[in-house]
Amino acid sequence: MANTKTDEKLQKIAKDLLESGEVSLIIGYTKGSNSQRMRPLFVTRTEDADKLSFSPNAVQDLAVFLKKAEVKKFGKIGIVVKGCDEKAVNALIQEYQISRDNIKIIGVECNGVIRQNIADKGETNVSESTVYDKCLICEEHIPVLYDFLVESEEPKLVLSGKVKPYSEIARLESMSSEEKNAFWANEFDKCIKCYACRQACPLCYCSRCIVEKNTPQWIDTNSEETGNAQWNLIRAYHLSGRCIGCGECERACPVNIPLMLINEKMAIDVYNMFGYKSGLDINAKPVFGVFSENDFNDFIK
Amino acid sequence: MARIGVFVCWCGSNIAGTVDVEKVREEAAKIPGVVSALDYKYMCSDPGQNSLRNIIKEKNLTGIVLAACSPHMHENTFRKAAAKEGLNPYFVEIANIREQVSWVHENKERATAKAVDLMKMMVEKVKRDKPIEDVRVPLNKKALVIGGGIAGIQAALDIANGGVEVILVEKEPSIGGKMIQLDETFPTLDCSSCIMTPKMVEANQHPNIKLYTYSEVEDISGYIGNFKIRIKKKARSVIEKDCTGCGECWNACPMHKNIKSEFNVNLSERTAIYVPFPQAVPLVPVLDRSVCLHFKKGGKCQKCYDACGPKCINFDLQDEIIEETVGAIVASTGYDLMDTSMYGEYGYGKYKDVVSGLQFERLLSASGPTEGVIKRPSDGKTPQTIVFVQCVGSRDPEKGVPYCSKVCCMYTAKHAKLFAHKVHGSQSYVFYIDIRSTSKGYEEFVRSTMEQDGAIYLRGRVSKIYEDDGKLIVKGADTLSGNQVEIAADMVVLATGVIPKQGSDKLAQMLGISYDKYGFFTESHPKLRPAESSTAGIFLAGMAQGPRDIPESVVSGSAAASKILGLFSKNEYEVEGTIANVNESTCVACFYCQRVCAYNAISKKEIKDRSGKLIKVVANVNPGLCTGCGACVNACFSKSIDVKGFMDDQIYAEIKALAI
Amino acid sequence: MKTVINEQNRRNFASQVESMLHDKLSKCYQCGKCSAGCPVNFEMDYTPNQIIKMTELGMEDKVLHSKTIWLCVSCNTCSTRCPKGFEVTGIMDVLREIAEKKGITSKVEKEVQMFHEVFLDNVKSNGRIFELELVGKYKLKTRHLFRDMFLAPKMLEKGKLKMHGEKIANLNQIAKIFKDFE
Amino acid sequence: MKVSEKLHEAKSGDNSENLSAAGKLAYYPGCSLKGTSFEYEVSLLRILEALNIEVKEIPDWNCCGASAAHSINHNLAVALPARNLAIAENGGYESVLAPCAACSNRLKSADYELKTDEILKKKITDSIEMPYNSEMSINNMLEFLIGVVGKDKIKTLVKKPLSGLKVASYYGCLLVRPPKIMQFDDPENPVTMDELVAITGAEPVDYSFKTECCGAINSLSKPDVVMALTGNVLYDIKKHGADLVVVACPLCHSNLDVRQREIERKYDEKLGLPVLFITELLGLSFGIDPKDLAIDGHMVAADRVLKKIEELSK
Amino acid sequence: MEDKDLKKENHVDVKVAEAGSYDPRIIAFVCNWCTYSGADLAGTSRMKYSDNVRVIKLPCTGRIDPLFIVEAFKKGAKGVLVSGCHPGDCHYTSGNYHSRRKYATFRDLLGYFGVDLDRVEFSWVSASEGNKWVSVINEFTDKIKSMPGKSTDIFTKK
Repeated sequence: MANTKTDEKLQKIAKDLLESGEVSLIIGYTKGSNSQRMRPLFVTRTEDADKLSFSPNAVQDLAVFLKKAEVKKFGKIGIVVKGCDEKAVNALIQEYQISRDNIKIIGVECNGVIRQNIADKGETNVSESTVYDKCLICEEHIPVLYDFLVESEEPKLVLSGKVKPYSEIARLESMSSEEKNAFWANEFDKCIKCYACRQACPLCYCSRCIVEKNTPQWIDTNSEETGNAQWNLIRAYHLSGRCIGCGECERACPVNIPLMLINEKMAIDVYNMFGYKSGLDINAKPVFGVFSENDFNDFIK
Repeated sequence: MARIGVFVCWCGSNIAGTVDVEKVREEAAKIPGVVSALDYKYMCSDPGQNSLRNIIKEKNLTGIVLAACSPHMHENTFRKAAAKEGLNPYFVEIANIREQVSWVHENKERATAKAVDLMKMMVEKVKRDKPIEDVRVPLNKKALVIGGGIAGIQAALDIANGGVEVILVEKEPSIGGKMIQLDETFPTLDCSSCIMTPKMVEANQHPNIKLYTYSEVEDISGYIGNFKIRIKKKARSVIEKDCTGCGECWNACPMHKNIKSEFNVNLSERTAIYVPFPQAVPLVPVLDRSVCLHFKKGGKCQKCYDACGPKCINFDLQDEIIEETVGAIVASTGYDLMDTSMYGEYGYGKYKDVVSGLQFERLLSASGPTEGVIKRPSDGKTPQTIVFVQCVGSRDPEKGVPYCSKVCCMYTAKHAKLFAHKVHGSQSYVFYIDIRSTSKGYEEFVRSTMEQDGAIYLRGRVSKIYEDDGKLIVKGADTLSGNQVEIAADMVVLATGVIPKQGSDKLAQMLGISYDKYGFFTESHPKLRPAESSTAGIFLAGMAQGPRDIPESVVSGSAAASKILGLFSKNEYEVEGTIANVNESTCVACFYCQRVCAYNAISKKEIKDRSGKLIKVVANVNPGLCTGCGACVNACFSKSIDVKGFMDDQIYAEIKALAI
Repeated sequence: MKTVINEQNRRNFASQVESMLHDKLSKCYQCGKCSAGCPVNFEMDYTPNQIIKMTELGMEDKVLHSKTIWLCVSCNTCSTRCPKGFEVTGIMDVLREIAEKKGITSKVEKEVQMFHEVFLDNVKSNGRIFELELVGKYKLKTRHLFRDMFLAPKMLEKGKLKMHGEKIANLNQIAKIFKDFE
Repeated sequence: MKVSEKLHEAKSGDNSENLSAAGKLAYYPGCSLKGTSFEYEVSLLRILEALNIEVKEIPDWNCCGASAAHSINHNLAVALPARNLAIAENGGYESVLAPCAACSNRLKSADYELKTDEILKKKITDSIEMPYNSEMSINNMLEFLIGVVGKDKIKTLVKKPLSGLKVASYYGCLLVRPPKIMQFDDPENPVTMDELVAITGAEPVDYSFKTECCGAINSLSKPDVVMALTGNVLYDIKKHGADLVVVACPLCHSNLDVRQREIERKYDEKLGLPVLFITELLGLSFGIDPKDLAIDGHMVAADRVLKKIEELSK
Repeated sequence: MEDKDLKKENHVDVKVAEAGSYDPRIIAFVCNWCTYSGADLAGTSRMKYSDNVRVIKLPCTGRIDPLFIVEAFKKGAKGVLVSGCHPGDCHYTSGNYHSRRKYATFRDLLGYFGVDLDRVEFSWVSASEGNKWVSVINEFTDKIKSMPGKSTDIFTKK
């Protein structure tokens, strides 16, 4: 497949950045072995910049690499990000994990990425029924913060409203405690504690995860339902008010636990209670780093 | 291996009446690691403590648990006893089986079961106690006093006389505060300025006191022993060291109309360059640039400069920033009087002859606008009938504040008395709800105002004041006779309530001390630590803490001073060791801990290798500031910070001890 | 004057008033500002603050037979100025309502009470007020036939007194309201 | 900030034409305006006509219960006004003009209780058999003029400024109290009516009894008390040199106007103070014929004042 | 001698639960300054309340990690109470405010995972509110006792 205009723009930006020495590494996408997949590419030499590409198959959130020591050692880094992924960069800046001065954000306009399982079957159209739920509620088709912007050649995503994103949340909320319990017991029963969700998350950057701490043992280590539930609860709790909704955890889960139903529910709660959305402003104080005297108090006697 | 001793106290029948103490002891003995279990009638008694100490020694205990009364009662007692035997005092845990078991439950069986549970929890906790060493912080032996009213001056003088250097910062051009505005003081009727002026002069001349007037504290950082402060010395436009206070400048100032005198509470006027009052300390004028012609009209007027002998007026002087380091601080910022214009029914602001208590004080004062002759503001006539209204703003949750302002009963009695003394044949009426005259000589003072000076007291509030034929008609109630009364007065004095100095909440935030919903600074403990703020090294004095009179303000100033002198009597300050502690190897420097810390106790620490290359940044706890609240622990995702004495694994062990 | 306090009666009465008032009697600290500003205090047998205290003490008879509760003109001066935000006007309404329900007729201020009753009767039968009828019935009931009579001719002349009253169309609705709450 | 400033900040502005054009302005005359205070209604309709504002009478409205209801039957005191409010709300109206101070006071009080007491609301809506959601804005005459119509608009209509005339505004109690329910002007020193007086070109007179009660409801039952109270107000006004009094309440008007002659006799001192409704004063300044404003309906003749106005305007 | 008798008379065997009755364990995490002192006050005032509760003392609500609630459930607690100083009264000025935010969302999450929220209670009890402590404990215990069947949660083995 020939280079698209998007790819050319990306490559030009990357070349310029590397040549001028403004960055020493660029993280981007390149075409995978399978034409329906994109894979991450790490470019340190100008000549490799030509391999950079972008398409609605660029599903992965590359911001996850920013937490890796191997990447950090490059110092100044450029990164290709969609609007959703870019919020992760912002959150990392808010939490002092990277410095704004050390990162060049190459934003790409994105009108939705195709679900990988559908793409694998040959689907190439970006439409309401082929993209992820997160794309249907996306308000950042153009990243909120960028140094360079590459516009999309894809048509805008048309929403008929027929497909209800995360509709399962409302259904779950309306259930009785016992039904919810059963639903999640069933889901967490599948969990094998592989921690792929954690590895794929750009905001799970602790060098020692709470799960690895054993005095006390916060989470039962054996892979059984109760410990699994605890792991999933703590993971969600640690991401509440922080998760930017990239969906990588759910995509990484080998046993298909619908993790985004939890993350998204938390995001809705935090927004309803505190009017805060994660990753939109690098100067904003994280929602759990501040308080208001007028915070929601109804549940306390 | 843990060697724990458990001691079950009977507390006479207080515990033993409801809890089977023997059973608790038996259960304790069964717990692995417990090497000694004992029950005794009164553990806190001397023999009780002695047996505790003996067993620590004999059994070489590594920790002890007392199943006894609340830790708030005797934790310290037992810690001290343990320390005497060389056991780390923090290896003492209390299971509260009195206040939270025997006194609140009735079923013996169940109460005993609960007592056993609580004892088990503490055994598990004490097993996991880590030795805690109290922290020592070096002290800079210099003090800062913020606010130069009577409380601040007293504190500064006491500290200075103790041989410690003091910086006294006052916002206004002169020290003296509200007290210097008063005429005479209750209940002895000493002249306020006669007793205040010498103190002001002493503070100014004391070799250990550095006085900054017309200055404000702009920034404070650091912690006990080591506070860094920035003081803004506002430009006076007068070179202080050259000024003789001769007065030629203010006599020459053409701006002598329409600028209200703050000192005389708007009852007189002042010039643009002025001293607030003749006995001001320092006796150096201030040029008020907001009204000065020189500044308003492009530099043309310089009459004051021309009149000045030593030529010490300098229009170009700039604000100065002074930086100091001190070991302790006294916050004595004083109070304001409430604005009473919210009482539409009283007509303050509408009727000139309705004045506030402080205004009346100025009308009584020989240095006031009428030179001590009582004249009413509207026409300068001497009033024959004055109505005094108490509780204006105070004890009024609807329009004012719910608290009692404490001084109004007494100053109103004083006003009525002085009015009777100054205007013969006059009559005063005082509307009151309750008379609060509880200090030495106060009740006698109020009684004599009624009995000797003829003031008529009516128990009831005033509902409305209006003007009629040059008189102020006061509609009030006398609830004792059950009558509505109307009095035609020449003047009305409202006993205005007190509120904290404007901006005191901002200062409290800067200092990191707590304050109540009105803005009064909160004591560390209202009874037992009344001179301390919630933050170590910062002390409180005067009305900034709440309504109080002059003697109480002086006492509180001295109390703060003695606390500071006590603190400075050692070279180091000891901080309780139950503070937060960072695991640097796992900290990822997200600094949520810093965000939630109310004490600015967490800072960034750079870890470098031997060559000086930065390896990582981690959170660092300042032991002088940390209070051990543990908010940081909850904020940490990777559990890289913990609080000594309440560590996560201890809490987990407690929960586990309760497992069923 | 002496009152023996019967604790049970005291509680019954005070709590009945409090529940109707949605306010607590103990809030009042007897400063007397209500009485000081009351425009009709001069005619009252007990000042408003005394009424509050007497209610708290359970002096039901004295309170419900007092002139005060009927003299109150509901001008709200007391409530507006009360430093504790106590419903002083409200307690007068409550006490009048209790008196009315108990069938207590004020011996000294029966005119006021009758006026209110006649007024409501008038509303009940017309849905609106027919002033001439109201005045007429009131005067018949109080037998103050000639009081204010001198005003009538001029008022009629000016057109202030209408000879015919209006009735509303859906009187049944008004009847229902009265039935529900009377 | 004073209550009055708050009110003006929040509500001042000309919204009347939009509301009027949309047919959203309901009018609740109340019984007095159909009887003893017919002058009030005549004059207010006349000035609204001049302002090009149309209000629609709430269909089949009933008496608000006045003070009789709340005096002896709390539920009735809420239910009677609630029926009117519910009819208006269900009829699609957004705002009610209740020119009678007593009516507006009762409507607002009922509305407040229905808003704050769910149990009571259930009881009342069950009885009136209509839903009510408390979404109506209830305005007394002054609120309506300042808040809905707007001062600027009124100013444009002043054709015949009443300069030289001294006018005392009498507010009485019902307009401003209790403040937490009325949410209108400063309860101790109200100014709204004085502002309207100033717009007419007349000089507002300050005096001490602006909000003292005239005795209102006990007019018939306690005439002696009422005369004492009303007398206080009238003599104070007289002392402060007013030519006339304006009011925005039929009860005040009754006591100040109808009983004035009697008061003069009782206290043996002449008053001769015409008592006009604020709507009448505005009408005069708009140049409307006094007859059209029903000024001749008052007991105290306003002839001398009208003559003075004529002279001043020459 | 007398003391001996007292002991004897009081010597009982510990039997926590009577057969057949539901005797749920309730764990309360409380702050040292307000609620713990409030509970002490209930004691010094000799007020009586339900004995199902076990108190774990922490310095501040700011130290009461929401995850403790889960651990308590795992260890068999049927109800968990978290209690501290009223807003504005925190001994450490803002610990309770920070925690309130966390509890608000954490509580929702628990509910979402199927924990009956009647089992988790939060309250503000000041050092002077011994009576409130008593009523909070009694009401909460009654509530928990009234729902023996609804105590399942995803963290506890069935």
